[in-house]
Amino acid sequence: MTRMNMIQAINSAMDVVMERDDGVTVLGEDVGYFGGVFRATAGLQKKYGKTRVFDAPINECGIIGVAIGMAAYGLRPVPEIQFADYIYPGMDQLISEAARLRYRSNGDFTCPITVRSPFGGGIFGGQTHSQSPEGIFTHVSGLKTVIPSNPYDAKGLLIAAIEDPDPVLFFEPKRIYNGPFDGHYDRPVQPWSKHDSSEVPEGYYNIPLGKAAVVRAGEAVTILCYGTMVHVALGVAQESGIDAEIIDLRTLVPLDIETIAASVEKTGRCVIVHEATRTSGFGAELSAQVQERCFHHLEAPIERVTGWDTPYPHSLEWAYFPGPVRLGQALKRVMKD
Amino acid sequence: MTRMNMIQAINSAMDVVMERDDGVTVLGEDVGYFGGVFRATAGLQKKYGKTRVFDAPINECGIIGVAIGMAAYGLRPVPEIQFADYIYPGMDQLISEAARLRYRSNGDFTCPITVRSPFGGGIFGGQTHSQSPEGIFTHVSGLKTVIPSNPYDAKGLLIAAIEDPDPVLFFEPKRIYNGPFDGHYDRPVQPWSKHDSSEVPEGYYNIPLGKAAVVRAGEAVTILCYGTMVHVALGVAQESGIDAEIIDLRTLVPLDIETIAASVEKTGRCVIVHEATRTSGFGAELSAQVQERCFHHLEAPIERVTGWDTPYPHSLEWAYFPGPVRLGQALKRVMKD
Amino acid sequence: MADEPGRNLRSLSLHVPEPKYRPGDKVSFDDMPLPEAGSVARPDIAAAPNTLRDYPFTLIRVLDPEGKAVGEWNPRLEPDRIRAILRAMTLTRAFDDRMFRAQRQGKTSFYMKCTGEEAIAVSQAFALDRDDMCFPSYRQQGLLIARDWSLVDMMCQIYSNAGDRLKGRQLPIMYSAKEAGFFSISGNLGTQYPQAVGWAMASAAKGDTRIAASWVGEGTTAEGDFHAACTFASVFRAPVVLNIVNNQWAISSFAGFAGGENTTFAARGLGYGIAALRVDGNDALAVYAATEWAAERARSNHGPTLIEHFTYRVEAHSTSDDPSAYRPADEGQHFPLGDPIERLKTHLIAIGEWDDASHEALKAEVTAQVRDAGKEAEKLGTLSGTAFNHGFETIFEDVFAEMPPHLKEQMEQSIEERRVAGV
Amino acid sequence: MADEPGRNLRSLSLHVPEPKYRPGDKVSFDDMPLPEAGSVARPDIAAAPNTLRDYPFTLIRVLDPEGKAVGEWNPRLEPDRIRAILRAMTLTRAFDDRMFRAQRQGKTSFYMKCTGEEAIAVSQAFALDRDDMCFPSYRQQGLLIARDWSLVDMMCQIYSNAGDRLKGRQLPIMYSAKEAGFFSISGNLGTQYPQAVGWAMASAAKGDTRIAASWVGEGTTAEGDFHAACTFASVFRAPVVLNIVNNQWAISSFAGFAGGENTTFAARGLGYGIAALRVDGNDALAVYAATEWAAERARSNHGPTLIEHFTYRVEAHSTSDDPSAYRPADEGQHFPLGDPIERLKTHLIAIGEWDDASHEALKAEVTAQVRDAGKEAEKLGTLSGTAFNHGFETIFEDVFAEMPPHLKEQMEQSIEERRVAGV
Ligand SMILES: Cc1ncc(C[n+]2csc(CCOP(=O)(O)OP(=O)(O)O)c2C)c(N)n1
Ligand SMILES: Cc1ncc(C[n+]2csc(CCOP(=O)(O)OP(=O)(O)O)c2C)c(N)n1
Ligand SMILES: [Mg+2]
Ligand SMILES: [Mg+2]
Repeated sequence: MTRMNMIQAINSAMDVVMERDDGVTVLGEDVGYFGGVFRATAGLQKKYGKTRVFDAPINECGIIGVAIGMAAYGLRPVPEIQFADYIYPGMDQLISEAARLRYRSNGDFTCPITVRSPFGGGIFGGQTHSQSPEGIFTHVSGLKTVIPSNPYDAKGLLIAAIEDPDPVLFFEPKRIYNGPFDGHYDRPVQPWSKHDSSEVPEGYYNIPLGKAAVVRAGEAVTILCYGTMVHVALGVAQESGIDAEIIDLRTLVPLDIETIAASVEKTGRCVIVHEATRTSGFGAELSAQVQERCFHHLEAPIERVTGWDTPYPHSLEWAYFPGPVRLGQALKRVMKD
Repeated sequence: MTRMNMIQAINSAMDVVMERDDGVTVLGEDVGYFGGVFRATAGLQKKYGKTRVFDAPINECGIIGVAIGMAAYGLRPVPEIQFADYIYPGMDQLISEAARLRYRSNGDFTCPITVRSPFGGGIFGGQTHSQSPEGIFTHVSGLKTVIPSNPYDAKGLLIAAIEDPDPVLFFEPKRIYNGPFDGHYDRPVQPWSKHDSSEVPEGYYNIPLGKAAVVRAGEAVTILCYGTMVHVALGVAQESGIDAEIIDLRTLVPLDIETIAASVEKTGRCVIVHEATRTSGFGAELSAQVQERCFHHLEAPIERVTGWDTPYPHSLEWAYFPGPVRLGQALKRVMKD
Repeated sequence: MADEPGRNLRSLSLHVPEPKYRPGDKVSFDDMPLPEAGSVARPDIAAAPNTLRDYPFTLIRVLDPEGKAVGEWNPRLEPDRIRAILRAMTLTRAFDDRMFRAQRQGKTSFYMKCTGEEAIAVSQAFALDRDDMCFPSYRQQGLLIARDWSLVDMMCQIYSNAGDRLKGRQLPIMYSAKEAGFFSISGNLGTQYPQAVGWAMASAAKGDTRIAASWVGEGTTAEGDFHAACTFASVFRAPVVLNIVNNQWAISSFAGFAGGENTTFAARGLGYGIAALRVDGNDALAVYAATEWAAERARSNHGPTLIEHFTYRVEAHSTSDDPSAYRPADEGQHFPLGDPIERLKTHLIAIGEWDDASHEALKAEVTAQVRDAGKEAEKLGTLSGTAFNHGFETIFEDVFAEMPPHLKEQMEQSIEERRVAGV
Repeated sequence: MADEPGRNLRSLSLHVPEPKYRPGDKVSFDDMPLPEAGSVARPDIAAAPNTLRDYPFTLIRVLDPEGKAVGEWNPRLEPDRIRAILRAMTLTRAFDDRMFRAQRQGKTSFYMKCTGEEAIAVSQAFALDRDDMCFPSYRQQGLLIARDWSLVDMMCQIYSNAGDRLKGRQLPIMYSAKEAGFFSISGNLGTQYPQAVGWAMASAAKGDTRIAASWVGEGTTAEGDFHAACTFASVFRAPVVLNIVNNQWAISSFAGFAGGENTTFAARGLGYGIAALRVDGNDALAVYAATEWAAERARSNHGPTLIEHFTYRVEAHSTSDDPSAYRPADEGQHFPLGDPIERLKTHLIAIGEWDDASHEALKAEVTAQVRDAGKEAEKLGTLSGTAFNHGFETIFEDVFAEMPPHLKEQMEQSIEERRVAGV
């Protein structure tokens, strides 16, 4: 065990898998010699050589497309998209190709790629360095979507993602790379080293995809969240004294609806939190499924606490961000009913 | 008034607007001399000349990107994407550019483009000629999404879309281009000429975006649908004798939640139908909003009747398609509660 | 700024390409520049791309008008090998003809012919190694046929029938045959191009000896995937043969809408510093020679080659298309490069290795072969709108390696639905 | 197939580009081929692209080592005009310096300099007409400055302050200034390129006289948007000047990762049959001349031109970057094309139209101008993590022309939230 922040944990995950499987190949803009603009791939080129860790031309369609071809050859590519906001040029390769290959070829060809990409705001990145596009990918059959909320999970889930036989989108909440963030932007941030979940084994382990984690047990209301929002939820629960059960989804697709439904059946109330714009965000799917399964247990409407249906503004990002006030008010409303 | 099928109505809409506004410019693969693979632009190049109606290179990113530039110049481009399945290479231009231009430039530049694209299955088109990607676009702030279900609406909505000052996705349910389809694939299809909604004025009119239509009044359950599914819903209501209120959304964003909520408050039950894959489809958003607004009126869980979370299969397309059986069973379940 | 007040500027005007001939026009290709067979030199396979800058602007041809094979590009194949190529081309055409008719008879939903383009896929399959990996578009059925893939297997795919390995999931002709080194065809144009480059990069990274090849139509060169592929191929000197089949048309759009008015498609290679050849696509020996050159180049770590195959789409784009609406019906007859099968036949006759009788016998033989395969395939069913040739559970399989709970649930729902519907 | 059993094939290997120098290496550009100033002929603006195929492989230079303007490309500008260009370049550098410091002082979140590249945007702004439309990337602040755009306005945008016309919505330096013919900058690389082509096509379709210009970095040429733009520009002969600013680096990736090892970036034009020039980007007069040529060509309906500006990114990619991690700190000092401001100054002195004293005075003047503008801008606020310079309602405005109900509802919720939070 050693202390790692999210970046170190992610780096360690790639290191461990690259050591075990020489098909694992990392490519992306600036990931090679430099080690990535967030340093997630630092040291890997030096250790595994230029043909296993290399810079790519600035072409996200090519990065994904080439990774698919490598996967068809038999490798396990781990392409990085520098910011999730820049994944759109690679969308067709992801949706029409990576996601469909096993199906359309009846398993003749498969696509075990893991697309890593930092996402989310709260770093004054403006509208093209802050987006949370995960909802889009959850609509695409054939893709898995994974989002960790702490170093321990990040490493375990990334290892599982890379080892998964199918394409996985692995979105990394960049706001919490260096420390958890409870949404109080005006307070100093604690580094990960102060947190239990930064105790990370140096070697191999994995966290199976498709399993949520109950990060706080509670009786009064269920909060569904992932990534940065897990910490906002934990903070609000603590500050408000509301006995919330907080579920960190970890994997969006396939979703651990069992754990979710069990919790909502117990609490009778549900609040969903994500940073992405509201309309047709993953919160909509969660809300739909929860009411489908738990209708007769619900004592109040399910609430969604989300980013607004606007681009992510630069200077007013804290007015966009679904922080403690927004979540706190929603919890109050849900508890009132 | 004259009888038109959907294609003719769509063609007429472009004709009428091109006549009134010489900024309206049509571009896309095969739309020029040939008039489009579905003939939607037939005759327009001859009438308005090659610089207002022209074929484009096969590059959807370029088709949208060039249209955005034309719009910034002051034109009103109407790009066609030959099949909605091929819109993904143009995604970045749509999401990062068209949708954001007004906002990020504070109105300095705007983007009044209308992207027309045939979508949906039921024509044995296999997985790349059958998709319904509308849900994805409803998640993108700054885009409007419009889907007509009959010739009269198609013309009125398309005129409104082209005249709208912002980017609009106009998805055309290709299964009903020539006649409505109730999902009974084993019965002969009626042409539009047998239907009232094929009575279409030859000249100008519009149907405001953002307004749903109650296409069948009823008391027992509300069915939310759009495009081809409107006809499936009408068919099932008639066959089953269930007194369903059927709402044709017409515009997905901005959504006419008032009309929807009023209906569900009256019926207390709600079934949502779409052809797109279920997870994170627009049905999720509808379900979430309905339960947010009508929680205390709901007598049964809201049900979603959708395509499966798989690619659209070629030969088993009727097993994928959310037809009368799937909808009928869902209605039964909802009515039972 | 440069503007002087009152400067009298001319109005701009927009150029919109127009093909030379539309329905009703009299067709002539007399002014098409056609270098003579044998006139182009064959460079060393290790030649640096910057020494090859003229190649995109000529046309490599081996067969002269009398059917003799001439010049440095003559691949000097054994007669047996040439006959094998001729046979595969003839078989491909017979296959196309039968499957086209099958579609017209309602046995399937869709078909696409490669008539007039058979030399390309077939000769290339012969020039490549059997285990080189092909990333085709939808008009390279000749690859499978040249690699002796089962016609019955192909037909079952076209019929989406019980014998279809792809379980009826894919549109007809969207084959996948890993064993034949034939990648799963996509409906989205051009996506296979960067994938081929990625496969080739992986092969190189692993010190393998296999190379990759890919095909797009001239219309598809406009797609972003083409640029992605060429950029990556150039940067990483990937061992890949990138083919552009310039058959002059992309559905109703002539090659001018892909940039063909201003330069050749082979010239695209110049932009990336990639070696690029332009070949008479109806000359099976020229296609063979260019492919062999490119393959050896790639295999010797000299990097990618882009090959433009100049040809003509003789038939409709697909069974959904009617070209008489946008081009003269007789345009193809005037196209000066002739029919690739006839040309190879003439060559074999010219060198005394073939005669009309053997050719008729060959045609009869391949027709019979296709007919027999057709009968066998049809035993396993054809596509019909109401019959379901595969169990409903197959819709849910292979979305992922392991079926997740939500798909299991949906699968059960669909099986229940089938029961209720009684289908 | 071609494989003979037992054929002994060599292993493939993957080529991964590597820059010549990494931190710690001794830098020398002595072997960089640099054609002499004046050595390149200037073709007619109507010349057909296929007569221009050598231009991508040379370098148009006007200023010789002594600062004399030589050769056919000498634009023969009036001294006043050259001084105006020099002034705008110097002002651009002063602006960059101050804004960089402002970022370091915590007054904003982000900044990007164009040090060493000033000749490009500035000279080009002078060579274009004032109403020609520019679609820049993030490193063409020189366009706005050369067009006398308000520095205060630019700074307010950088500070996201009360005076920011864009209401703090955009990342610093992502200006939009329609009045200055300056398109809204996007964070997504390359997207403006096809938009510029579309704008130019619209201008041509409407019989207008205005042309468009756009800029991307050499790294960005790899994006699909670049290909889309070039394809449409070629097909429709759009009146557009497409610029590639090859400053050798794309964040930490040297130009080889965009294909620069194998050919020039100007050569990309050859692939599309587009006229393409390669210019000494640190030579303001060469940049002017090439741009003037391309603009006149476009304005005379002879279609697009691609211009590669060969230069060097002297500073970090942005305030978020530290180049010492990936390239030698002194690499820029060895770059043989010198500093564009120094070179233009030397020229003016050489022709007797400038001296060191005037230059010092100019520097002092522009520094003061920037300082004054800075003070005025700061009066309207700077960016800070906790102060909100714009009303919360501004988040919801301009998503659409008319605010739809769901945004009105969210707006009210956000205003209520602000009240509760007391910020
Ligand atoms: C991304 C995408 N856009 C559009 C289409 C529709 N489409 C199918 S084939 C075709 C024409 C392709 O022409 P070309 O590349 O020349 O190939 P050819 O058919 O001539 O062999 C088009 C536009 C598609 N399949 N995929
Ligand atoms: C679509 C997209 N992908 C990646 C990025 C991240 N990014 C920002 S600048 C940059 C490098 C661009 O280099 P170049 O085009 O050479 O321009 P320069 O910075 O040298 O002026 C990258 C990769 C982005 N902004 N957009
Ligand atoms: Mg073609
Ligand atoms: Mg650069």
